[in-house]
Amino acid sequence: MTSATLAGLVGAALVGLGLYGLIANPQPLRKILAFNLMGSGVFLVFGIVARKGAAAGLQADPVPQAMVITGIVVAFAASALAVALVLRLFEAAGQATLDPDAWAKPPDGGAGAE
Amino acid sequence: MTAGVSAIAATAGGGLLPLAILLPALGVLLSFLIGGRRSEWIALGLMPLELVVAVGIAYFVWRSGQPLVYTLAGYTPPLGIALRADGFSAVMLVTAGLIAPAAALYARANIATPQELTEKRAPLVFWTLLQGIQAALSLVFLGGDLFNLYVGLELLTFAAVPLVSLDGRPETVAAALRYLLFALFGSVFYLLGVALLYGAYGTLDIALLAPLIRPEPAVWLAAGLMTAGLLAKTALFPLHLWLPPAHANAPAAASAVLSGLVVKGSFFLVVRLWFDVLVGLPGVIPGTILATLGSAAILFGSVLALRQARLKLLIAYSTVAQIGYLFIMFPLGHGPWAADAFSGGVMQALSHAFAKAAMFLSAGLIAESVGHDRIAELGGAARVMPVTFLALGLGGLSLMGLPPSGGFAAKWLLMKASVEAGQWVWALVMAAGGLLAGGYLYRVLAPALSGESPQLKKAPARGRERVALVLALVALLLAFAPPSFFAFLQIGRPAAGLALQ
Amino acid sequence: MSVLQALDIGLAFVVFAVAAWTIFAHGAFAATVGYVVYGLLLALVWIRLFAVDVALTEAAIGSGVTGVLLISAAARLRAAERAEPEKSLSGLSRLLVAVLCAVVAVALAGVVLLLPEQGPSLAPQSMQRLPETGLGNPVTAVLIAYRAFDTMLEKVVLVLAVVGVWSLAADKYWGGAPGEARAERPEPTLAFLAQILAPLGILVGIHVFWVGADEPGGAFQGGAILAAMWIIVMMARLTEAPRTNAFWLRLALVAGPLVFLAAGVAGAIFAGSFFAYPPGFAKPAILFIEAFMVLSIAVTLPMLVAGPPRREPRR
Amino acid sequence: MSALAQQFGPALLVAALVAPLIVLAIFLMFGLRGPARAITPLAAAPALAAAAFAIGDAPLGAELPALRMSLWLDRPGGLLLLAAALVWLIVSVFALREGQGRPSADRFAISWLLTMAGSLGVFIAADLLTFYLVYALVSVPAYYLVAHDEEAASRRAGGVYMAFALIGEAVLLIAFVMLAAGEPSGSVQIREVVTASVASPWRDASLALIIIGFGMKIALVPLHGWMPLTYTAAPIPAAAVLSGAGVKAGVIGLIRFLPLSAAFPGWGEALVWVGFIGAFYGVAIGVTQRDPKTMLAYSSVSQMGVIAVAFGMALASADQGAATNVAFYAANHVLVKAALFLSVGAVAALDGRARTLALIVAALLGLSLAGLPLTGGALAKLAVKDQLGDGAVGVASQLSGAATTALMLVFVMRLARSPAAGRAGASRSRLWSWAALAVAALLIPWLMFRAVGSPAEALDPAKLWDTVWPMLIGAAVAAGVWAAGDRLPRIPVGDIVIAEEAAFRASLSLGPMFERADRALREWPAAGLALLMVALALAAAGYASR
Repeated sequence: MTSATLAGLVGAALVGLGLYGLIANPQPLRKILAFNLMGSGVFLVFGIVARKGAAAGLQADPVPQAMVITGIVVAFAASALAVALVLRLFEAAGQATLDPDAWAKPPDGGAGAE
Repeated sequence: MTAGVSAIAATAGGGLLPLAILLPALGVLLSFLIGGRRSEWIALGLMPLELVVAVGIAYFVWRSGQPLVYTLAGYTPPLGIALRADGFSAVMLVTAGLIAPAAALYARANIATPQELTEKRAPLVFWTLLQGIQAALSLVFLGGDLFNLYVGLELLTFAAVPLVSLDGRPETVAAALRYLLFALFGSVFYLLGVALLYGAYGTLDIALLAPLIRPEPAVWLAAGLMTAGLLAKTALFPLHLWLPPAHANAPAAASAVLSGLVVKGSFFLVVRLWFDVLVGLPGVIPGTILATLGSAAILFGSVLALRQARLKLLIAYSTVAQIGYLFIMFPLGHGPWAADAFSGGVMQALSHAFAKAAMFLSAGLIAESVGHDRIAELGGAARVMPVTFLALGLGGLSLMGLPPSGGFAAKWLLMKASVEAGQWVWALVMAAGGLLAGGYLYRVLAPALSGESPQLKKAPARGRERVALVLALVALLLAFAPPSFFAFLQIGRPAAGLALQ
Repeated sequence: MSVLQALDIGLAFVVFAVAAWTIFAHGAFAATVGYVVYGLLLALVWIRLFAVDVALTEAAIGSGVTGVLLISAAARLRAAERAEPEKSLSGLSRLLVAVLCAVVAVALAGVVLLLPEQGPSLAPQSMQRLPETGLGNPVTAVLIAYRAFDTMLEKVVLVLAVVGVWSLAADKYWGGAPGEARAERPEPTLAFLAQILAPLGILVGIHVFWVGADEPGGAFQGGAILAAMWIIVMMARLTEAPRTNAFWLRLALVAGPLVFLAAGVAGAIFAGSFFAYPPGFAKPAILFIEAFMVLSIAVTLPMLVAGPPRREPRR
Repeated sequence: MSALAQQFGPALLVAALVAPLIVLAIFLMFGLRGPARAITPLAAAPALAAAAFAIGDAPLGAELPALRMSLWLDRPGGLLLLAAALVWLIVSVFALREGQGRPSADRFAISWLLTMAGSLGVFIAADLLTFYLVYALVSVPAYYLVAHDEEAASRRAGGVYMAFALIGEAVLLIAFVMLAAGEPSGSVQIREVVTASVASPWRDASLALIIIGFGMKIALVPLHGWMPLTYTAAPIPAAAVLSGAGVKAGVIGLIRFLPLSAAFPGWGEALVWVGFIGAFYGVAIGVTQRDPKTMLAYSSVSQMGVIAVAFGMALASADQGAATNVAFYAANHVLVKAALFLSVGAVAALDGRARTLALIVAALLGLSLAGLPLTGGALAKLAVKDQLGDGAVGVASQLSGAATTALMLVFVMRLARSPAAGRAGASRSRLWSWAALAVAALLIPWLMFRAVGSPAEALDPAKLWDTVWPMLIGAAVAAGVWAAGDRLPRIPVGDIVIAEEAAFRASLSLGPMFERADRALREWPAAGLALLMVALALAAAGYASR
């Protein structure tokens, strides 16, 4: 078993773990964590794809590597926005939950929408 | 490979393609950099240019009868990135180029920087992100590389989410968070599919990928993951959890863009995926799954719309239903009826974009003028703001699929294709959907036409009413699209789809 | 089994275990700490995949900056965690979720194993066109030349993220600075660390960026290291975050994408294609663009970590 | 004449369709409401002229390729259009003037003009899409004609009307789609798709949907519940145009869409049965009603039953000539029924000798429906005689004449007893319109009959007896009913519509169920699971369909 194949298996397992966390963990922050985990699993899949594309004197195909770098930055930006939303929610409402029932408020029409 | 070569070489007018993306991107950067009132001016100044570019792209596509192609940086795919515009891209670009300025004109009145401030939060965010949405949509409509499209999708999500929570109330923040998290969930799925396709074929360029695709496990897993990810962003039932609160709570101008355009972005990519990338595969069973979800969306969304107490939520649930119609085209992609089905799907995307934008803008005017949007207390309101309700009603006409409207044309084509393909069950669902749409509109319009009129806090501004009305009229005018328009939509469709059966 | 293979298997096992910890740990804070460790281990995996550029990025951004972001959020949310016992799933639905996730993971593993050992690759083409760019590192060439369009747009994504984070400020704080005010007496240990680490880090960051043209490294990694230094300094409360209406800040945030975009348009004029570089001028042009990208990344990441404005702007 | 028709025909057809819309455009221009109201009657004039050409001469046709519309007017269409345009013209003289200044009057006028455009348009639409458009136009805006006075009863009637109209639209849409799909060349011309439908795989399905869809419009029992409710609630001018002209959209629909080029004995027979049930059911319920307007509505139910019988016979025997005959029968009904509704208003407004005169006119009109010799009704009976024949169907139809006689006599007696509202209830122009329409209803059929046969036939004494004996029976029945007085059962207006409304309300309880399901599906874990399942299902489906 090559290290690339092993990494691919780890990637698949990470995707599974992240998925589970994203679906089953109730707190939004844990979901963000799980999203990052799942994302890194996906990046690992890119990684083994790159490794299997070793050619022309390179140990790995540079194109998927560049995509992973772009992906990591995007994932960070997403986490930052999500964390800001969670914190803002916590500040404004004293709770940070995705439970829709928690927000069942009397309708007011959004007329005050800025 | 010869087809691939012609799809890679740059074509006349191709230079417009990057411009369609770069102009609004430049607008984002400048609006944010300079800030204040000028962010609005930059947006309003660039929008006509962007529309000209979109129309120019449509013109070149029409003149050549071929997709427009542009190779970026001089590196041909698979190493580099190509942009492509076919008939469908071109009409979607023009649609976005019309609806975004309409929303902008409408928003000028209530999302403006007051004189006494140099800069205010909501206006800066709105004007910057509105241009972000335009850039993202252009990229989604033109992108020819699956990873480049991923960047486009993320751009779209990042621009759309903060608009939901623009007014800062906790429930809007919660709605935005749900939207973001679910959309990210979808993004990861999409990206995973991209990784698998690259691993299998070593390219992500759509035109190069299509002839390589073979029915093998990697492809099917990638197709399932990418489609599901895109559906999450499109809010196709039962993945609609985020849409009603997000679209109902955003400011009206943002709702119009979110409901009219943003969900169409990811839908567009589902079409790209199944009609351009996976075109050589037997797609009837997956297509049937998509259409089944679409049918469920039509019935479920419409019934839920009937039950809403607030106008904006009603309209949001009607979006859930209308998204369903978009997916009826998928099992009808192979056979002599494929062209009709495709045209019907596109027509639905267009007419819903205009009609829904008109309806959200009208609903915003109603909420502002009456002070709330509780349907039960809107009795007689049509008497004091007739133009607003006219726009709402005409938009509704298109949703119901009554002629003359783009919605009718869409339904007609889709129903005809369904019947011809022997899949008449979709036709029944669509007819029922029209009926239910009639029901929820009746619930709003019938009381509004009669009874004591409410006291208005302020009369709706003429100009803003007209914006909504013009959008609704465009949705109606689509009914008169000539046959050459439908031929235009077929530009760039691989003929393979017709041959396969 | 060679030693290296044994190490690989051990590493895989540890990575998986730590990942599971971040998902199943009881407290959010513990989980986020686990995530930072996980990120560092993952960087090792990337090195084993011969993707050093990715390893650097993963360590700096995936583990480092993201870790700071999540840990500080977890710390602030501790109160919430105690206050409300979240609705959690019943055992049966947990099982269902677990089974389906396992199905996805197994299907994915199967497909990954089925991929050909010698897969399709763009490595030859990347190397073939590398001389035109004047660069030695093909990954940098992909980022800045072959797929420059992706990279430029991804910078716009970062700007949108900043706008999105700032949009969550209260109206009265708009234009003000995020985060805490500069302390009279900075946090002693952190301040000590910052004073030692920061100058060093800045040098390392610039070095990583500079060598990135030919060796592993580049604008992302260098910028991220610089960003990390600024974050540490801010966390030590040696400086405070800048006001969000400061023109220099906005300029620094958009400089990278703006210069990149301008260069792209210039390419259309001078090199015949958007984002193309004129032959012979490629390397200086690329370094010029990258310099602004480093600046923007170094400023953007800390601002994203700092969150929305929380103080009134000075008049 | 022919050359003239060739030259001006197309323009005339287009003018017939757009004239009401032009008036509407003028009306919507601020400040021109008064003039627009004044010229509304003229909006029906082009249609009238076109109809005259088409009856007296060759069919007219027009193509509007830019709008992808095609128009066509043949003799059956012409007969119906003539009658409908006449009714719209005469009733419009007063309908829009009354109630000016009330806030609802403007919206009433808009609905009026839209309905008028649709009502005149259905007779000249030649392709499926145009037909569907004008059919929607004659159905949907009329909601406001029914509901505009905002009484609870009108709102209820408007709601029921709308429900039937929209369901009918949906049914017809599916039928039209099937017809279009069955035409191999892709044409949407009605004549072509109907001809092709005989050989199409969706032949029976589309035929069934056509009969149901248009059956709802003409209130074919058991699809009739909305009609009594609507006409009772609607103001008199609205009831007059809807019962006269509006309903005939269904008749022209059947004329255009029933494939009479081939024999469908099964479908024909079924239609005959349904028609007869309607013809007698309408009368049976009608005589128990107290409100003269309701009775007129039930009379329409009954008359449309007779028309369905004629269609059924034609469908069973592939009788292509039936279209003109049925159209004549229906055209007579247009004029008479509209005049009868105006009579209800006139009788209420008049007193003394004038009231007596009005009652006599109402009686004449009513008996015309039963086929009273020398009236248009006698000609109408004559026109469809070929279809009904002399056998059992013929006898049954004569008996339906008896039933109509009874219903109309009871109607006149109820009308005579109805309270007088005084002259305030009707403007002078309303009375003039009534008089003009009554005269037209009695005379115009004689002019139109030449399109069908020789008027001399109607004066044949032998045939006179055929119509007179059922009327005598009918008179006897009427006397019996009148004697029964209050012992008649009180049947609610719209009879089975009560059950239908109850069923509708019961279906509303499904709503909360959907809401609960929605709430459950929108829980995060549920949605996440759904996302996983969709991904796996799509992948598996692709894998399975290798």
